[in-house]
Amino acid sequence: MEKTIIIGGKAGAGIKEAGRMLAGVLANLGYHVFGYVDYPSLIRGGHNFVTLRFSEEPVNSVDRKADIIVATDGRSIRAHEEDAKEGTVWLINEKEQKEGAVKVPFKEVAPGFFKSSSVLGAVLKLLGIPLEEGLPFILSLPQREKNERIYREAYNSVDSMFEVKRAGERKGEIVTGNESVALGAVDGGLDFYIAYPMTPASPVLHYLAKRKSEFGIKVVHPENEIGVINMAVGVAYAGKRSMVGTSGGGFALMTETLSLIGMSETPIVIYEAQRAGPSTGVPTYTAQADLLFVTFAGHGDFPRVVVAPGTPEEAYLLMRDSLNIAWRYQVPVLILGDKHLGESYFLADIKREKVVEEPKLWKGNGEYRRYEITEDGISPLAFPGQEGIVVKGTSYEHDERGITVEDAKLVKRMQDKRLKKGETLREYILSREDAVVVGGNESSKKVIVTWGSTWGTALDVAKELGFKVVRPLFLEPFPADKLREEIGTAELVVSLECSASGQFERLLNMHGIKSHRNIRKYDGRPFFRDELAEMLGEV
Amino acid sequence: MEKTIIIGGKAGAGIKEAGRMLAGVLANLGYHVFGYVDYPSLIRGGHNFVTLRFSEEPVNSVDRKADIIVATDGRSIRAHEEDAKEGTVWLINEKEQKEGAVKVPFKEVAPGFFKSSSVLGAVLKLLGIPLEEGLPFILSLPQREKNERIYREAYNSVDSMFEVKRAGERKGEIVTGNESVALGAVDGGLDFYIAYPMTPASPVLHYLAKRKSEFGIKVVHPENEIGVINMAVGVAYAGKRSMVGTSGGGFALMTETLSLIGMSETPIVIYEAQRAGPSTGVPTYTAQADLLFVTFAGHGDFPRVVVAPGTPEEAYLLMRDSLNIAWRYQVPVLILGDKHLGESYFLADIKREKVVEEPKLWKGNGEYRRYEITEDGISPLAFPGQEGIVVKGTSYEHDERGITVEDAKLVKRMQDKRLKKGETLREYILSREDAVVVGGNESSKKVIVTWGSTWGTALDVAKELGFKVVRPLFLEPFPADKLREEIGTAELVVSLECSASGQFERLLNMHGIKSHRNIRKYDGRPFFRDELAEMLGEV
Amino acid sequence: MAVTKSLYTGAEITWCRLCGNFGLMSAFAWAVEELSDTIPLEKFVILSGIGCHGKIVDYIDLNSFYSIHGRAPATATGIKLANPELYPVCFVGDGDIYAEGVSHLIFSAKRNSDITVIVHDNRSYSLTTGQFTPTSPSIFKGKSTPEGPPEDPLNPIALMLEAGATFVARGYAGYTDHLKELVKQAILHKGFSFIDVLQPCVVFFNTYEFYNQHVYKLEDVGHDPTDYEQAYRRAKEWDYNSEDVKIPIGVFYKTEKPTYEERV
Amino acid sequence: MAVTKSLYTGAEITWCRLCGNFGLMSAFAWAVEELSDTIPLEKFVILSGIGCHGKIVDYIDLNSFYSIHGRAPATATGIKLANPELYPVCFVGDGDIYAEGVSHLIFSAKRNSDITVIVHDNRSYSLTTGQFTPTSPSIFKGKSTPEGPPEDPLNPIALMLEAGATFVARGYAGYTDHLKELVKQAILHKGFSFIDVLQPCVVFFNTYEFYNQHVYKLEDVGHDPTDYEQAYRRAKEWDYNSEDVKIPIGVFYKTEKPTYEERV
Ligand SMILES: Cc1ncc(C[n+]2csc(CCOP(=O)(O)OP(=O)(O)O)c2C)c(N)n1
Ligand SMILES: Cc1ncc(C[n+]2csc(CCOP(=O)(O)OP(=O)(O)O)c2C)c(N)n1
Ligand code: SF4
Ligand code: SF4
Ligand SMILES: [Mg+2]
Ligand SMILES: [Mg+2]
Repeated sequence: MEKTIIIGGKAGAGIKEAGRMLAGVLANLGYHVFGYVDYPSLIRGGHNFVTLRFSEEPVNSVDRKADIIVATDGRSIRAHEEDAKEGTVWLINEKEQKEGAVKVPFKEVAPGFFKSSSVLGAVLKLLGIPLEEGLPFILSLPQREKNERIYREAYNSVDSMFEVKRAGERKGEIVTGNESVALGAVDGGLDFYIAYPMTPASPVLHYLAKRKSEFGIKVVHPENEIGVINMAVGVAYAGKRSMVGTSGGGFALMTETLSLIGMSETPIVIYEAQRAGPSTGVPTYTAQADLLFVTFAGHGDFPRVVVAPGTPEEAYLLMRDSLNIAWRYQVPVLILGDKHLGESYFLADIKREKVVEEPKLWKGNGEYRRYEITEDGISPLAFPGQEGIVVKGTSYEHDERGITVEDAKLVKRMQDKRLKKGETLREYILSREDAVVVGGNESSKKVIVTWGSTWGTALDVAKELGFKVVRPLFLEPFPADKLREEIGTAELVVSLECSASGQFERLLNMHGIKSHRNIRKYDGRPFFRDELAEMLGEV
Repeated sequence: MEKTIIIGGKAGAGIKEAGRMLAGVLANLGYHVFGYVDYPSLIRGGHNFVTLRFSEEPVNSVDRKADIIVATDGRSIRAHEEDAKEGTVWLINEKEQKEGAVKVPFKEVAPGFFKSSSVLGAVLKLLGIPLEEGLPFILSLPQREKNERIYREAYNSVDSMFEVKRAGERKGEIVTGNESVALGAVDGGLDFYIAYPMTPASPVLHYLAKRKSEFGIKVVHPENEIGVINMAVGVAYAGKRSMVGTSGGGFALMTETLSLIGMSETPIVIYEAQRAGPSTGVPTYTAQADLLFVTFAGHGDFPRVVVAPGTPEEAYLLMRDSLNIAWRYQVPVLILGDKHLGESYFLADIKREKVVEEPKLWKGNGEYRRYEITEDGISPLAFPGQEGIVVKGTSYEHDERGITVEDAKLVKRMQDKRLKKGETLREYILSREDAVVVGGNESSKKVIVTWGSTWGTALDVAKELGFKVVRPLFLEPFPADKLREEIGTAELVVSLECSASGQFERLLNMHGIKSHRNIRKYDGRPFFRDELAEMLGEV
Repeated sequence: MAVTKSLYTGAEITWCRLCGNFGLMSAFAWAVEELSDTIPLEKFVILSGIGCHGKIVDYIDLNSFYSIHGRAPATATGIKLANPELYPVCFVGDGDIYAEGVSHLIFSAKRNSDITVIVHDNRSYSLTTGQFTPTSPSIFKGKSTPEGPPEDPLNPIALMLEAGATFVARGYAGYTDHLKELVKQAILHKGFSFIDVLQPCVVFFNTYEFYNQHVYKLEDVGHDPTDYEQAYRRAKEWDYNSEDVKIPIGVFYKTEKPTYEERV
Repeated sequence: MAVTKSLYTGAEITWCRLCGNFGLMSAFAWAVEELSDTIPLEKFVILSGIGCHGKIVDYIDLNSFYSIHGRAPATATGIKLANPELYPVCFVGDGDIYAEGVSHLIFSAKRNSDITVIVHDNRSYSLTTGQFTPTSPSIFKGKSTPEGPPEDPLNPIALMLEAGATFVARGYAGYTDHLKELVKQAILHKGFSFIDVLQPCVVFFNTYEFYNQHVYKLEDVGHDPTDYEQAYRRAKEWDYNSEDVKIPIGVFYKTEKPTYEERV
C-alpha cells in the first residue's frame, strides 16, 4: 500500500498539526512516511497544506499528484485541482461543492486544533484505520474533551474506502530536520543556543527555548544577527559551546564575524537553513542557493567546514559532530540545511547519545600562548579565569601570544599556521567514511550527484529509474576524490539541485567533476517524486 | 638608467609626500616611475616607507633591494638593512651613524612636510637633478617659505652621485588607483558617493569629499556600512547614480543588501579595496583574498559583475564603465581593487571624458510595470515622482508590477527573467575586447595567469623571463573561453596571486582552466620584482 | 479593504481579521487622500521593513520600496537625498526598527532627515510567529522566551526625543481618525517625523482592550508639543511595561531645524 | 609606558606622544591594581573595538579579546553569560560604538548586562585618519566632511540613561586619578556600567585645553547619583557641541537592577 495524501486549509486551522498527527498514526502502524509542509508567509488565512506519502517501503519524498485530497475550505479545493489524478478521493468541507467528493464537517472553531481533530478523524476512517489509533494524539492536544468529541464526530461521518493495515513494527519517530539539529546540538554538548528569529531556522530556537531547563542549556535571543554571532564568539572564548541559527539574510550579516572567527580561531557552529531567495524572496519556501555564499563567505583566507545533512539522522549526527569538530580544530563549522530538510516530517530512528569530546586543552606550565605554533597547526586551548595565565584572542594578525603583528615574516608565519591547521582538518574530513554517501542502484552507470535535502527525492526515483545517487556530506573541505571514485566510469552524470544558477554544479566543476546534465529547480518547492521521475526520464 | 629608491621614516613625517613629490619630479623628467607605499596602522611614529623605481622603460613594480636608501630616522636604518645590496647608497639623518652613509640634516619639525622637503632636496641632489625641478612641488606645500628654506639646505648638504638626465617627454601624471577610481566614477556620471571610512578605500572618500563641489556630486558618510549600502539603494531607486566604497569587513556587512540589490534590480556600484585579512588582519597591507567572497556573496542566485582593474587607466575606465553597466543591466557591479592598486603611485596617462549612457528608460503610456518581462530580461526603468505611474521596488519575489508572489509558477517566471538578464549581461561582458588582457612575451609557451594589481609585477618580470601574461579583467561573468584561447597550447601555466588558499586558482578550476603551478604570496606585501623573478626562476 | 479603491493595488490582503494593521492602513490612506491637494500622489514613496507590517506596501498603490528587515529609514534617506521633492514614508515594525535596524532609526533622527517613520508597534515579532521585541512587556511570553523577556522594554518615544527627532508622536491603530491627523502632520513636518503606533496583534498580543482603557489624548490635557521638557515628562509616563498607568497618544514634540538634505 | 611593569605586555606602544589614551590606560591599570585584592587579575577580560583605542588590549597583559569594529559589548555579554565570575571591560571608540555598534551598546544597557564599557571618546575616527563621529562638534572639519558634519552630535550620557544603563559616568583622560576612581566603581558595579571618557586626540582633535577649562566634577557640586531626574538634567548640561558651557564629569547615575545574566 502506498498513498499520497494532501491536507489543505487556512493558516491557523491546524493543517500542519493534522498532517503531523496523521504521520504519527501511520508510523505507529509500521509505515514509512514522509510529509512535505507548504505554507505562505502569513499567520491566519491564506492556504497551507501538507502532503504525506506513506508506504511499506522507505519513502523520502512526496508526489505532486495525490490519491487523497483533504480540502478543509473552498480555497483548498481550487488550489489542488491540478494535484488530482484519476481516482483521487476528495474530502471536502460540508459547506463546499465538488462532484464526487466526500463531505466532512470540518469544524470552524479557530484557531487550530479542532480542525486538525476533524481532519484526523475523517482521514483515518477513510483509510480504514481504527478510531483508537488516533486517540493518543487527540488526547495530547489542549482542550482534549472538545477535540475528542470533534474527532469522533468526523470519524463517524465518513465511510472507509481503503484498508490500511498494520505494516509491521514501528520504524521510528516522526521528526523534522530542525528538531534533529536541535537534539544533535544538545547531545554534542551545546551550552548556548543564540539566535534571532528567521524562517526556516526559528523552529530550532523555539524548540530549544521551550526545553532549555530539561536540556540544561541557555537560549538567548539578542537584538540582531550581528549581536548573535558576536555574543556566540564571547561564549566560546570563555570556554562554553555556542551555536547560532539563521537563514541566508541573517547569515549575510554574520559574515564579517565569520572572518573574525577564522582569525581568532574560535570554535563556533552556524546552522544556516536556506530558503528561497534572493533577498527576502519567498521566505517560507525552500532552495539550495546559498551554497557558494556559505562556502566562500568572509574576507580573507581561513579554514572552515561546510556540512550538509540530507536526512534527520544525518542532521542529528552531523550536528553533534559539528560541535566536536569546531572545538577540535577551532574553526567555524557551517551546517547548511534548508526549509525542506528543516520543516518536513520524516520518519527517523535517531539513537540519542551524548558525545562531547574534550578539545586539545593547554596542560602546560608557565606562559600560555593562545596561538602557539604546533605541528598540526592546532594551538592548545585555555580559557580566561585560570590563575597565572593570560588568554588573548584577536581579530588582528598576531604572534603566538595574540599580540598584533604587521611584519611580513610574522604575518606569513601565522597564516602558515592556519594553513597547516586547515590541512589537518582536511585530512580528517576526507578520511571520514561518510564524507560521501551513496544510494539507489549502486552498480548503475547512470549517476545522480546531489546534495542536502534533494537526496530524498533522488533516492526515491533512483531505484525505479536505475540510477545510482552520490552525495557529498561535506562541501568544504570537499571530498573530490571520493566523489570521483563513486562516480567511477559512469556514462551519465546528472547533477541535481535547487538553484537557478547551478551552484552545486559549479562547485563540482571547481573540483574537477563534470556532469553531463544539470537539473535545476528554483520555484521554492523541492523536487517532487513524480516530477523528478519525468525530468530524469527525459534525460 | 633604472634605480630603486627607498625613503623611510616615522608616520607623520611626510614620507608618503616625499615619495610622491620625487615621483613627480622623475615623471616631469620623462621617466617611468612606480611607487610602493608601506605603512603600519598607526598615526605618528613607527616606520613608514615608500619604494620608488624609475626607468626609461615602463615600470609597474618595485624591487625589494634598493640602490638608494633614504633613512630619515634611526629605525629606518635598521628596518632596511636587508633591503640593501652591494653599492647601495644610504642617506641617513645626520644624528645617526652608519658606515659609508651620506648624512643629511632631515629636519625634525613635526608633523610632516618639512621633512619631506629635506628628503626631496637631498635625493634630487644625490641623483644630480637640478634644484629647480623640485621647486614647483615645494612651493605647492603649506608654509612654502619654511619648506623652501629646508629644501635648499638639504639640497646643498649632499654631493651628487648619479646623473639622472631628462629622459624625454613627460609620459603622464602620478596618480593612485584610488584617485583613478574616483575620477572614473565622476566621469561615469556619479551623483552620490556614500562610504564609511575603511582603509584602503577611504582615500576615495576623502578625495571626493574635498572636491565634491567641483565635481557636482554629494558625498555622504553614514553611521555604518549597512546604512551606507541601503542609502545607496534609495538613491538609485530614486534615479540617481550612487556608489559605495569599502574593504572586506565592510563589504561583509553589505552582503545582505547585495542580495536585495540583485532581487530589486537596483543599479549599484561597490568598490571593494582588499586588504590583508582575515578579519582586521593587517589592515594597511595588501591581499587578493576576497575574490571568492565577492564573487559569490549574497544569498540566492542573481546576476552581478565583478571587475578587477590592474592599472590606474583601467581603474578609471572600468569604474566609468561600471556605472554605465550597472544602470544598463540593473545589477550590482563590484570593482575589486586592493591596497596595492589603490595606494601605490603610478605614472598614468588618463584621458578624462564624461561618458554617461542613458539606461533603458520607460517611455510607455499607461500602467508602468517595474519588473516587466522583456526579451532581454531588462525591464525599462522609471523613477518615483513621475505623474500617473507607480514604481514598486521590492526584496520579495514579485510579479511584473512588483507585488509579492509565492506561487510556484510566478516565482519561477521572475527567476527566469533575471536569468535571462544575466545571459544578456554575460554576452555583453564576454564580447568585450578587454575581457582578457595580455602582455609580456606574447608568443611564449610559458604563461602567467594572474588578476588585479599583481599584473604590474608580472608584467615587469615577464619580458626578462620570457613569459606571456594573461589576465581576465572580469571575474564574473568569467571570460573562460577567451582566457583559454590566450593560454592556448602553453607548456607551462603559472597562476599568480596574493592569497594563501589560492582563490584565483580555484576560480580558474571552476571554469575548467588548470595551472601547472600556483605562486601565492600572503604576507600583506605585493610581489616584488626581484622576488618574483626568483620564484619564477625556480619553476 | 481598508483603503479606497484608487489607492488599492488589488493584492490579496493576508493580515488576520481585526489586525491593528487595518486601522493603521486606513488612517494612512485617508491622510494621503486628504493631503493629495498639496502633495500629488506620485510624490509619495512608501517603504517598509519585513514583517506583517511590511505587507502594507503591497496593498497601497503608491510608489514603494519593500526593503529588508530594519533598513527602510536608510533607504528613505537615500531617496530624499536623491530627490528632495519626494515624501518618503517608512512603515516599519517594532522588531524591525527597534532591534535589527535601531542604528538607522537613531541616525535618521539625529540627522533630521526629512522622512517619516511609522512604527507598527505590536510589541511582537508577529510574522515570525511571536517572539518578544524591544517593546514587549514582561508579561509577553514569546516563543524564544517562554518565561517572558529577560530584559525590560525600551521607551521609543523617549529614545527618539533623545536622538534628536523633530516630530515625535504616538498613535493608536484603534483610533483611526486621530491617527490620520498624526500621519498628516508627520508627513507635512519638515524634518524627521516619528510615530509609534500602538498596533494590536490579535494573534500574538491582543491589546485592544488594554489600549482602549488606558489611552488618552495629549490634546485633551493641553500638552504643549513645542516644550521639550514637557514632551519628555509625557514620554516617561508609560514605560511600555506598566499596566496601571494612562498612555498618552498624540504629538509629544515638534520643532524646526535644518534638515539633513539641506546640510549634506 | 603608562602601566606598571606587571601589567605591561611589552608590545610597542604606537599611540602618538601625549595622546589621551595614555591617561586612560594609566587610570585603568591603576584601578586594576587597586582592585586586585578583591578581583584576581585572571578574572578580568578586556575587550576592544578597532581604532587607536583598541590597541590598549595589546599593551595590557590581561585576558583580552581584540574584537572587530563596534562589536565588543556583544562579545563581552557572551563572555559574562558563559562565565559570570569574569569581569569583562570593553574599551571602545566613539566611532566604534556610537556609530557602527550603537545597537549593541543600547541593548547592553537595556539588558543590564554586567559588563563595563569605557568609551575613548576623542570625537574623531582617528585610526582612519580623522573623520567626524557621532560626538564630533560642528567645528570638527573631518576628511569626509571638510566643511563640518552635516548633523549635530549625539549625547551619549543621556542616550545611555534612556537606554537603561545602571551606572553612567563621564571621565576625562586628563584627570587620571579621578578617572581611576570612576573605573573602579564601574567595574565593581553589578550591572551595566558605562563611562564616556573625554580623550583628547592630539593629531585630529586636540581638546586638552578646552576640557581643562570646562570640566567640573559632579562630586564638587553635591550631585546625587541615585536621582535619575538630577542625572538627566546634568547629562543635558553639555550637548557635545556647545563651547561655552561647563562639562560635568563623574558619576551621573547609579542604580540597582537584576542583571541579564541573572535573568536569561
Ligand atoms: C536579517 C533578517 N533577520 C530576520 C528576518 C526574519 N524576520 C522576518 S519578519 C521578522 C519579524 C518582524 O517583526 P516586526 O518587525 O515586529 O514585524 P511584525 O511582523 O510584528 O509586523 C523577522 C525577524 C529577516 N527577514 N531578515
Ligand atoms: C566594519 C568596519 N568598518 C570600518 C573599519 C575601519 N575602521 C577602523 S578603525 C575605525 C575608526 C575608529 O574610530 P574610533 O572608534 O573613534 O576609534 P579611534 O581610532 O578614534 O580610537 C574605522 C572606521 C573597520 N575596521 N571595520
Ligand atoms: S499576526 Fe498579528 S500583526 Fe500579523 S496580521 Fe495577524 S494580527 Fe496582524
Ligand atoms: S591619532 Fe589621536 S587618538 Fe590616535 S594615537 Fe594619535 S593622538 Fe591618540
Ligand atoms: Mg512587531
Ligand atoms: Mg574615536
